[in-house]
Amino acid sequence: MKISGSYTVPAPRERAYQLLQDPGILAKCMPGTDQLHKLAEDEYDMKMKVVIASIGGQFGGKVRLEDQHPPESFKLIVEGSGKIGFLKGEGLLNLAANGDLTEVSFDGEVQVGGTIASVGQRLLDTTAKLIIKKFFQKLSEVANN
Amino acid sequence: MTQTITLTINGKKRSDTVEPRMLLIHYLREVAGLTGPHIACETSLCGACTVHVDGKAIKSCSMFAVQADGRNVLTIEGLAADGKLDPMQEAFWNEHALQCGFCTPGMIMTAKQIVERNPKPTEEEIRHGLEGNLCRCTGYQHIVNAVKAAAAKA
Amino acid sequence: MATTITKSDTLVGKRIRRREDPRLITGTATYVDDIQMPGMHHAVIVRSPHGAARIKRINIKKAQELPGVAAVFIGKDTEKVGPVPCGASLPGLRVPHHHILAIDRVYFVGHPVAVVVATDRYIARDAADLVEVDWEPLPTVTDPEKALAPGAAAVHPEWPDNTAFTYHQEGGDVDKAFAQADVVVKQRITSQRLIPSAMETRGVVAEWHTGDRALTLHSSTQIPHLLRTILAQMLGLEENRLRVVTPEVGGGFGSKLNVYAEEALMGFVAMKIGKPIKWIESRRENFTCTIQGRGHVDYYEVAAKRDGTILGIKLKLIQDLGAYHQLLTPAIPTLSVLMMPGIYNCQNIRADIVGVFTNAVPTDAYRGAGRPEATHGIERMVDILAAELKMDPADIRFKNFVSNDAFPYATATGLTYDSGNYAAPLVKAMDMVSYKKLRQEQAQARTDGRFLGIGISTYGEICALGPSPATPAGGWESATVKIEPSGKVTVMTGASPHGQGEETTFAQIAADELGVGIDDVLVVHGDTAIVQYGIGTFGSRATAVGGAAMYYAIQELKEKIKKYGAMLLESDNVSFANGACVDNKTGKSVPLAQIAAASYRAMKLPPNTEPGLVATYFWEPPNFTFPFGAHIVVTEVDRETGAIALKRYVAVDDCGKIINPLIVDGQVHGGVVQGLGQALWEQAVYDDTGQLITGEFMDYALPKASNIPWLETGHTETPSPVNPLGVKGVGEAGTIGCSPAVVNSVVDALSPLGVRHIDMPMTPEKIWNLVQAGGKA
Amino acid sequence: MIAENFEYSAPTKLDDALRQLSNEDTKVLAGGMSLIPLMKLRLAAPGQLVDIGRIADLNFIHEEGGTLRIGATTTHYQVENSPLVRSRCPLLAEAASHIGDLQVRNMGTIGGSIAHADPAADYPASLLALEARVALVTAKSKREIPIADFFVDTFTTALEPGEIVHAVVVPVEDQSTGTSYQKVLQPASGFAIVGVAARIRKSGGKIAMARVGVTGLSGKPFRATQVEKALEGAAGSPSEIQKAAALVSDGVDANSDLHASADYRKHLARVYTMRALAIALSRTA
Repeated sequence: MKISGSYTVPAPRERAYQLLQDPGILAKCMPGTDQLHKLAEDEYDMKMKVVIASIGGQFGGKVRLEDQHPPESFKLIVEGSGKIGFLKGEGLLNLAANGDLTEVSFDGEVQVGGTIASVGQRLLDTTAKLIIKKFFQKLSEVANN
Repeated sequence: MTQTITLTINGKKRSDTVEPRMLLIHYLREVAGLTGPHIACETSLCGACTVHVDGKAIKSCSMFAVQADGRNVLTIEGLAADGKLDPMQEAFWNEHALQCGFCTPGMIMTAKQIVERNPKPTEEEIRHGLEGNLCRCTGYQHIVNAVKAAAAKA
Repeated sequence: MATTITKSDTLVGKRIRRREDPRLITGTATYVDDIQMPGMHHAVIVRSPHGAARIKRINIKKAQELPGVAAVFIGKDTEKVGPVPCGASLPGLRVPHHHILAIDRVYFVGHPVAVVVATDRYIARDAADLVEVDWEPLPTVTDPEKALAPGAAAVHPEWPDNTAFTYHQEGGDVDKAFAQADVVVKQRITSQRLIPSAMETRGVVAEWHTGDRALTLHSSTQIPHLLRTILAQMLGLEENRLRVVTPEVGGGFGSKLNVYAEEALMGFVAMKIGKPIKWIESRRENFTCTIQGRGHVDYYEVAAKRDGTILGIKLKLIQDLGAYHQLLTPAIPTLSVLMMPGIYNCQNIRADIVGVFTNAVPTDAYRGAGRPEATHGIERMVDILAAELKMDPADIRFKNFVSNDAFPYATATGLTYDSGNYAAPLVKAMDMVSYKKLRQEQAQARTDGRFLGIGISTYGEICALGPSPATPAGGWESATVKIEPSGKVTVMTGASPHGQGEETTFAQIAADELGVGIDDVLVVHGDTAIVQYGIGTFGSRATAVGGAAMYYAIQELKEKIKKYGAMLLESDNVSFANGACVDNKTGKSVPLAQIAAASYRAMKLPPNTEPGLVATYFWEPPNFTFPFGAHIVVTEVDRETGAIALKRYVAVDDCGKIINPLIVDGQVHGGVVQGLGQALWEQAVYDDTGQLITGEFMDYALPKASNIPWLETGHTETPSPVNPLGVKGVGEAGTIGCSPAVVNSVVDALSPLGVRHIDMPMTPEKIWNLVQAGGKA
Repeated sequence: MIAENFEYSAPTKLDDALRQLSNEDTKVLAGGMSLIPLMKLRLAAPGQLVDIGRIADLNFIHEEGGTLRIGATTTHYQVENSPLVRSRCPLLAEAASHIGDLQVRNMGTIGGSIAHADPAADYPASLLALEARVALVTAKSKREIPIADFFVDTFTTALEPGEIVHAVVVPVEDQSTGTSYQKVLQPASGFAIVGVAARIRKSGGKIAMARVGVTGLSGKPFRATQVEKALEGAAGSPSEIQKAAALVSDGVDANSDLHASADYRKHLARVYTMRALAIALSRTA
């Protein structure tokens, strides 16, 4: 499934970029994630509990940052698996300065497998959008603080 | 994590201790020994498990047995009284409304509810009423005929 | 409405309500999941969530430790069992070794890797979640055409071209035909992958009798005897110590015409744990792990004269096989090739099949098995040709039908069509829809800007599978007919049914032949300990082959009955009719029950005659049978939304002699609706990584009562000369005739836009896009 | 198809139920038509279920001060067939008749449906068009909010922890109002690909009031206010309706799935808005 979109983050580009590279901040913004443990340079161990209304599942996996071109772009890779299936998301994030704000646009692909893939088709698109929206909402909160 | 439930099934009262997660369909089939209602999907779409609870046709795969505590359950096994078939069963037989028979118990229970609520259903009303019951064999036409025939007899 | 029978009536040809129904409508029939045994354990299978992956490690410790878990087995434990067999043989066929549990690598989503055995199914399900598999995902390919492209991921590393086989067949002089043609039409036509979706999923109960070293295995299968022969080999058991029982079967449609890994696996588990074991397939497993149907990409070329005479047909057929061969996987597309000329007199054909491995569950026989694809292809091509030549689609068909005086008719593909009157059903169907008037209505609708379509398909199919040399495992069928000492008749057939109503139709035939009441006949099937042997129910063969075997067994019995009758009547001139032997001179008679009693009591025996009245007959059919028919569908497309309304559906089928019209109508209705499913809604959609994204009834749309039209059926009856009953078979006809009629109808509706072909399923969005693009999408 | 284990209680008093909702791992079970299938697939695994199905005080339909108050556990079947709903608020009865199937309508409840907030559920379109309100209750407090504020996002509502839907409150319909719910059915699941509820009142030959609720099109149901505005004051000619309906998808981030792309959904929304409006208009007095 292809996903793309853009959000405005209330921080200048350099800061927005820094925030997005910070595992502590990423953990805060990724719904259901408490912390990221460093495995290697730009690679973190992740535990995520996704809960959207009644639907919930725990995923364990990795978060990786690649192809960094500060402060313009980088690649974010999230891989997780759990009882209800697995997911792999890979996206290129582009940051464009807009005065004191930053326009973060992303373009990527999400792949899911297991139960969520075979029974959740109708809801994947809306759910993915919701998770991304929550991520950026949280990021904005963090940026404002 | 078990609870005791008491319910009346096909006129007979019984009590059992079950896990809350036990589905009514599993309870009926495996505890009460009533294997007429069937399991054919897991997303509440096929209706093969349809039984009546307090007079309402429901999918027993989408109800926990504990939810049926204290209630009246009617399954396909409870329809024929004293060896005499229910008019809906008779109509399904006469009209060749079944082939492999797997969806049939649920189909008959839904069909009964359709006619209970609407004694003279049109073809369209019958088809709308059967939306929650899948049949892969018959193409539904003989089922529609059977519901009409049973309604005409009532 | 069923008919009430009085004893003097002939039963064959009557609308008799089914004798299997009382147990089914009262909920007292026994399907596999209804079986309970003392000490029975339950199995849940752990499966791959990946389309392809290496298994780096499996940790079963946590699962083993859950209270109630009796055992957990992985691939290494079952290494010696199997492999899952491919029964089809083709020159140069590549056959991957198909372990019952994957050992180090998986090839499709749903590939089994471990089995958890526990005292109840809830615990087994919980324990399955505790099996930890460390996967290394590998590249995948799910589209058969992409799989053939250079650089595609290799499904099996040993065969990087993903090609399991190629197959070529040619008849007549195709190059000459194309050289002489006034017109050549070409089209790529697909038949999408489908989920058979029997309402009862698969299920197995296996019980190991330790003292006897014998296994009883209950399975929801179409082929109990073949299953037994093959499973015995897979499990290393002596065949006579394996009993396969087929209880009530909740639909098959080809998906239970197979030998599955899980059947052997449950046999293995039962032998290991020494307790009865039950495995019931979940619906999601049924979607991802039971065989699927179709999966064709066909490239057609048809050469014709300007007057519409078809001269030659070329077909390049790409068959999506999936990751393995199941029992008949590679044979299915060869059936398409056999039927590629349809019922048209075309003696020049060329076909090339490429069988392609993909990271998906195998395809295999699904209602029609190869013939719906062939019929869809030729019937679409004939319509495309008619449009090209501006001919009426009915006229072009009449022009090309094999003529009535040409039977038996040898086709360019090596078959001999038994009998036919191909114009008759089309004439009847056109009459039923008032074809001429309908075309006028269409012309008016078009001037009003409405998209009204009329679609015809005239099909022929190959049934009564079939002569043994032409089938993978024997094409005969057997029956034992036993007249009990009381005169009651027991028929044991090897063609074990699953909804077709043979307990009724066979009883009708037997009762007529023996002159007894239908209630005096009991038809028994589905237990290898009771029924001598058999091939099974598939390919619309049960009545035409199994019924014929029973017929011949009865003829043998009749001879013996007459000998006993002659002895009892002390006459040398007796005949047997209406359930009694009659002395043709004196008119004295002795009823069957008395004859039967005498034969078992055996106080006195006729010369050279043994006691008892039992006959077994193994019948080898000399040929297939070839039913045919015509379907006409009227549709209207909603210009605004692309939604298709089915306004009329007329099906006229000729399945030879009709034993029970009620049952034949039921078969046609069910078949047609499965065809509608393919034409309009159903499609197994895989993403590139091998995930089946239509993996439940939430996303895979089976036809419902509310979205199908009233079906108008009619029949013509052209008896088959192949068997003594004159029957041909009707189980698959509806499906075969349906899909091209519906597509032809919608293409006809949109033809003012220049639309020439639409691939299935014809979803509203697809149609809307076509309308938006003015037919050019 | 076996759920993970959980603890279960079925209080008969609302207060008892509310007291049991303190834990975040606790879910309310109403009809179960959304929750139980998810639990069977293990996509949901609450530790505790509080079944509110036995609380008699939650199952009611009554008229009060120009509104109909419909209790949370009132089933779709009850709503569809209630003479009161059919006469006072026919749109809601019409919407209920489209939900799921006969068996689902027998079990599924209005409170459960809206609390689940499935973006393709049928009720929300009508409830938005009706400008319904939702009565919410906790062990300590009560509040009533507009339905538009209740639906926050995909599967997300304004329900606070410990809070449940007590009732849905819909205005009694003026007899001159015409309403209609039109739905494109997803052929497998029966959910709405797009569903449009229209509500129109005319006065002096002009459209005095138009309300349009849309479900299935985007991540949450919404009121198509731009369509409503375009209609108010219009005579209701086919071309006016077409023009107004064309606005329904403007600026909408439409859902896209296997069954309908975003573009097609937007198109269907326009066509079905037109159809719902035309039927509603034909039903005005």
